[in-house]
Amino acid sequence: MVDMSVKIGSVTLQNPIMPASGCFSTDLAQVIDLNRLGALVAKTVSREFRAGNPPPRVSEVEGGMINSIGLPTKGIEYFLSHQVPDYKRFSPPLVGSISATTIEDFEAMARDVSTSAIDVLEVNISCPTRDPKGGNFALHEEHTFNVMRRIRQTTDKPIWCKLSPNAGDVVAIAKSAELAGADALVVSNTILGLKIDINTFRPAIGNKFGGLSGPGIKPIIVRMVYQCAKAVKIPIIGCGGIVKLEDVIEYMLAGASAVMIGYLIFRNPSGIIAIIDGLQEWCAKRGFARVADLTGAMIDEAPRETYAAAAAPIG
Amino acid sequence: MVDMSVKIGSVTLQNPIMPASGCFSTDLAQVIDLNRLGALVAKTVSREFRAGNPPPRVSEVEGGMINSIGLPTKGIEYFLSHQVPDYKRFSPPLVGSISATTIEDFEAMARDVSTSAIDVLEVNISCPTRDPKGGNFALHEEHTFNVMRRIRQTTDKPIWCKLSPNAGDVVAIAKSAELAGADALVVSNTILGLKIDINTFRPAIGNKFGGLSGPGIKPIIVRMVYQCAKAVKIPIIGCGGIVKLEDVIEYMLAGASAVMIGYLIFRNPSGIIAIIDGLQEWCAKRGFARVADLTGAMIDEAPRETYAAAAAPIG
Amino acid sequence: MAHRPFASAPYVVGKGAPALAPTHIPAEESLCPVVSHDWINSEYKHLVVDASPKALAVKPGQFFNLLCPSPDAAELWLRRPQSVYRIDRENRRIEFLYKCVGRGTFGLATLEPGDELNMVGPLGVGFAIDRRWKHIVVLGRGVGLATLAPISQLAGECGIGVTAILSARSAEFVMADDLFGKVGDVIAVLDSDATSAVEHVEAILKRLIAQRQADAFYTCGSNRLLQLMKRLGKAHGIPGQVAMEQVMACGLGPCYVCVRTFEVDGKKELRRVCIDGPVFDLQEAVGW
Amino acid sequence: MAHRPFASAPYVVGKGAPALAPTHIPAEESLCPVVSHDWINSEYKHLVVDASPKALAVKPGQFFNLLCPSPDAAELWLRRPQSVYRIDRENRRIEFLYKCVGRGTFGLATLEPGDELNMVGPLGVGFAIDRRWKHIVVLGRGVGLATLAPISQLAGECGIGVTAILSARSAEFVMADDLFGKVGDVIAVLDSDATSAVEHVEAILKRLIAQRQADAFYTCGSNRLLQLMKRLGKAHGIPGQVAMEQVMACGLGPCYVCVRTFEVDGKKELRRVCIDGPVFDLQEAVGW
Ligand SMILES: Cc1cc2nc3c(=O)[nH]c(=O)nc-3n(C[C@H](O)[C@H](O)[C@H](O)COP(=O)(O)OP(=O)(O)OC[C@H]3O[C@@H](n4cnc5c(N)ncnc54)[C@H](O)[C@@H]3O)c2cc1C
Ligand SMILES: Cc1cc2nc3c(=O)[nH]c(=O)nc-3n(C[C@H](O)[C@H](O)[C@H](O)COP(=O)(O)OP(=O)(O)OC[C@H]3O[C@@H](n4cnc5c(N)ncnc54)[C@H](O)[C@@H]3O)c2cc1C
Ligand SMILES: Cc1cc2nc3c(=O)[nH]c(=O)nc-3n(C[C@H](O)[C@H](O)[C@H](O)COP(=O)(O)O)c2cc1C
Ligand SMILES: Cc1cc2nc3c(=O)[nH]c(=O)nc-3n(C[C@H](O)[C@H](O)[C@H](O)COP(=O)(O)O)c2cc1C
Ligand code: FES
Ligand code: FES
Repeated sequence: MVDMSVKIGSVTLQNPIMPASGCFSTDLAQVIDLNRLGALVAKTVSREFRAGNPPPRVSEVEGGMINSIGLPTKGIEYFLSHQVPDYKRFSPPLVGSISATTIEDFEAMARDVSTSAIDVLEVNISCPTRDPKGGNFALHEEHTFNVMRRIRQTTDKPIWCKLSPNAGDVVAIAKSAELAGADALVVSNTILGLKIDINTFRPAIGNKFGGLSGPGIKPIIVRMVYQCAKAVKIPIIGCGGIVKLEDVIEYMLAGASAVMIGYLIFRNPSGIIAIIDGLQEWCAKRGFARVADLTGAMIDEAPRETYAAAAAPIG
Repeated sequence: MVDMSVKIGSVTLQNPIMPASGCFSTDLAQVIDLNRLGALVAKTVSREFRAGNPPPRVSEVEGGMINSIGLPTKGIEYFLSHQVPDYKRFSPPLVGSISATTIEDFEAMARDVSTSAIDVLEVNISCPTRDPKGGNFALHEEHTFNVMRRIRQTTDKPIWCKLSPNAGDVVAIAKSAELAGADALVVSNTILGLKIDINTFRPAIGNKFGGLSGPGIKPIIVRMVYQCAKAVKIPIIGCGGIVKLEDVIEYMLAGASAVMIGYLIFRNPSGIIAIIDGLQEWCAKRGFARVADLTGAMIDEAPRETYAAAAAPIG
Repeated sequence: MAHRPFASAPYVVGKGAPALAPTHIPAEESLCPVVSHDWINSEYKHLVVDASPKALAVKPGQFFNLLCPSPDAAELWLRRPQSVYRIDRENRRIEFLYKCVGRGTFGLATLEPGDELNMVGPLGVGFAIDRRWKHIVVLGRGVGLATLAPISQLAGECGIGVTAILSARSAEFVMADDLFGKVGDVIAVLDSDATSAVEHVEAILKRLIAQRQADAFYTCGSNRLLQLMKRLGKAHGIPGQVAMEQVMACGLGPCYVCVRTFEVDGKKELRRVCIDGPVFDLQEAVGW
Repeated sequence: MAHRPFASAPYVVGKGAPALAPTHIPAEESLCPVVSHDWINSEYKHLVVDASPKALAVKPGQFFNLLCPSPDAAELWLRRPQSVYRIDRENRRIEFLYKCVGRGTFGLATLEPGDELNMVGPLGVGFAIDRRWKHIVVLGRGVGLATLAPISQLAGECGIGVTAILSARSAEFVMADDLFGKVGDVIAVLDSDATSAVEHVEAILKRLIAQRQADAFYTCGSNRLLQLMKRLGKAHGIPGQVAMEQVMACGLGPCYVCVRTFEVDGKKELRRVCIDGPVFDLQEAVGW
């Protein structure tokens, strides 16, 4: 029997497979058994009601899709009174995701969302369609440090900091978050993109720019996970473009302790369960007693000398 | 008749379609008529011979491919004495691409490559597998400014600065390059990625990290072209993931004056010619007398109000 | 084969395979064999699939989110919603009628009998009917005719009369007339002979109201016709429903991609077409 | 259809279409209809296509870079090189023999007669033969047998005798024996009966050298066999050629992806398999 559990700081997950914020809700219980998941991850909530951005909110692009939903939310009160109890019908730990435009509001949100029903706070400082003054703190080291520090001082809950791949030096941001007291890093949110409709000459989605998600971003985010895992001691949760078992393994080899899955839920909603089953089988077949042993298991040697490598058999 | 010519500063191209550096050589004359191209863009050359990186040098990934070729070169002397004359068998302007690890060497390279046979100097400060001290100046504003300034002071040739999408704030780098005197910007080089082979647990390519190119990066680079075009006055050359006519139009609508094509040459070598023909037909059909009129023609209005947009007919 | 681009099974239900998802889960991702797939005019195809037991529980107005094959060498990333056109419980089949408009539907059109279609569903809220009603009016256009079609089944089961006003560019594009013909009257209104003009349709509706043949209104497929039915419904106190469309991603509720504007007591709000609908109260809908 | 994922024509030469690229351009991207496509054992398929005039000019040892269909729902991004197995000038056909090992070749295997295969070629430097030679020795293994096979045509045309030593796991995987059988002797050496051991092959080669039946050596498909031929070739002053493989991207020369190490006068250098090869001097090759 493979031990499928993983520890993210003080939180133990029954398996490393979680849905990604904004791509998951209890509505998924229409098609899959939510109790199988490593954790439940709620849609990002902010203090006040937000309508979100004008449709169309998504468009297919080459490597997947771009979206600009605009973080619609019924606000924190509705979240705590209605949505949290709804999540508590299911057994996996509940990760609440919060967003705010100021450090003060982030602090207050962290305090208010830290109820007993919430197991982990995910701090979404990386929604790509917002500027640093509008909630996208994850583009700057100091902003990241300051907001995470304040949240750390406010709550005893484990805090996971969701990073932005749009930052030039994601490792520096990762270190800031660690230094500020984050318990884990989620690497990462979407990459800012643009698609223009060549018939209408207009942006393909209502809010012009959109965040790119899906398989196309995987090679970029796997690289970031690897780089962050080398630089920090706290666990990394890989997120970006996972659509199959092999992708999860790749993220774990790169250094992720667990993963989050967004786009696949749209593409193959049953896939997330298939991946959990597949991962267990794969570990058994490859002789891994604990799935956690995959984390960082990439063989990381110096590149071979060019002439030797170019004389060696292929594959 | 559609006027297919475009002006990039003082250089006029017969059409806006160029190959991308490193994906092109006169060897392409095996399959296409090189005299049809907007320009010939040579592989990046550095002063000394470089063997390049250990194979495997490429791997397929989700949105295209990653590569780490390692800028192999026979060095500047061979380039000037053998390769340049070979390019001069063909009529389009010749763009020479240079790389160096220090500002001093960049300056000397710019001087030495500025022969009468070279029409444009492309400055490759953005090879993703190099660090800023190793030639990837394009991650920092000051580095970019300093190197481009020195090159500007050294040569009278038009200089095109090739940016890196790995920079966090590509617009700031674009402005630095403009301020330093660049005649045009190439947006952009590849995005740093990693693929791990889940059978061998090793990186899929010999040098571990590789640059991502191909269709998957298009939404990201189109966004950067749009952002840069809004911020600078010099022409932008779009580069990243172009595989069809529609992609060229999208880049031009976003603000590109011309484009460069890499990956497609591997996928459909005749495609680059097909795109030139297709673009002319498309302009004729859509009533554009000059292809240059497409540049920046995206209709750029404020997003609609959410409730109104969500009540409007689709499409 | 070593490489699997997408996670498959175990909850994807194939032909003859048992449903592995717990039974309290109402919808599923299932692989349904194509039985037949024919062009019914120059733009629309009629698709019949063998349905899994959960899929077969679909109700009129509900939809499936279909994984369409790619029509070309490039991937197709999102599913495409299609409402059920006919539910053939006897033969355990589900039918779709769809218009080929873009990559998704062109890709869907490549499926041949024997191929498997990956469907997620049944999803959403279907049409409601009140057994006390005697006669209802259905008014649709374009792809809306496909969505409205199973109301004929619903009405038939309840023994309620139907007048179906089917609007189309020309006679070629009048669809679902056979289904409605079995349970009621069909009135085709066409652009080609100008009978589809709003004033003309309004006259028909007014006549039906006068004849007390309009206990409820149903519409789909045209903003113009929605506004007409809304106005007459309001004026005459006739309840109604509209089936909405919107671009979707998940089709299940979480992503908030498919929002449409509704208005209740002068207050606008956004609702999700995939889970709050696709069928909504006629008076609350703002625009189609 | 509105969406075209990849630029097509005009320089893609289809069935019967004239070559639009200027005639001085030696290779081309062409669409060649599949004539037949059969499994010849559990791992290898034999593919026959109708060739365009330029493609038909292919020489033994040259290759085509093939755009393989995807074997699954995800895109396949790079072409796959395959050397020509047989050139059927009479019927204007080109044949390939390939091993199914990964996504590209699994995808290729899905092509059916009548489908079109997008090929770029002919590419690279083929085998050279000296008309003064009387008898040559060909030694290959695995996919190398497919690459070496057209030497039988070359030798046949020049009236040169051939001994082909074909190494394989078992009798099932001995290939090209029919082609070589027509122009010379075939010696199959197998893992299954241990005849493929280097010492045994070495003994055969030495015998052929002794019998003056080894005017030149040709090899492909195994590093072990390359080193053996290199050693004996050097010792006995026998010229030789080796066909190399390397992962490719462009297949045309610019990208420097396909480099292999060669050694001349003790100095190592990198050469591109796609344009400097795939056929190289035996003594200069370092490893296969
Ligand atoms: C609940 C629901 C039920 C539907 N039922 C039917 C049906 O029974 N028969 C039928 O023919 N069509 C139906 N549609 C519409 C169908 O989903 C779209 O025509 C289809 O998704 C277009 O995909 P495409 O890739 O072919 O076109 P695209 O290239 O994506 O788009 C072509 C055009 O269709 C519009 N479009 C794209 N996605 C949608 C969407 N999800 N809904 C509506 N329009 C869209 C685009 O804006 C564009 O104008 C339904 C839509 C919904 C939301
Ligand atoms: C000039 C040339 C001629 C060739 N001729 C033949 C032939 O006639 N018959 C035949 O069966 N094969 C031939 N090959 C090998 C063939 O190209 C590979 O088997 C094929 O590309 C593998 O693709 P794949 O997607 O199926 O496998 P992948 O999943 O890409 O790889 C499977 C295995 O094949 C290796 N491989 C990948 N690409 C290549 C490559 N370009 N060359 C060699 N190995 C590779 C990989 O490293 C891996 O070990 C030739 C290769 C070259 C370079
Ligand atoms: C429609 C959509 C909505 C999203 N909403 C949120 C959100 O509310 N909060 C958040 O932190 N991330 C959000 N994301 C980002 C995802 O959580 C995830 O980081 C990203 O999509 C990359 O993963 P994927 O490629 O598996 O989708 C959203 C993504 C999508 C596609
Ligand atoms: C194999 C390969 C080699 C490359 N070599 C160079 C190079 O030498 N100099 C350079 O400026 N860019 C180089 N590039 C980057 C391309 O010029 C181009 O910027 C990038 O591939 C994005 O375009 P594409 O998606 O059309 O390929 C190389 C790219 C590839 C794939
Ligand atoms: S499509 Fe995702 S909520 Fe409706
Ligand atoms: S494959 Fe590009 S140079 Fe050989």
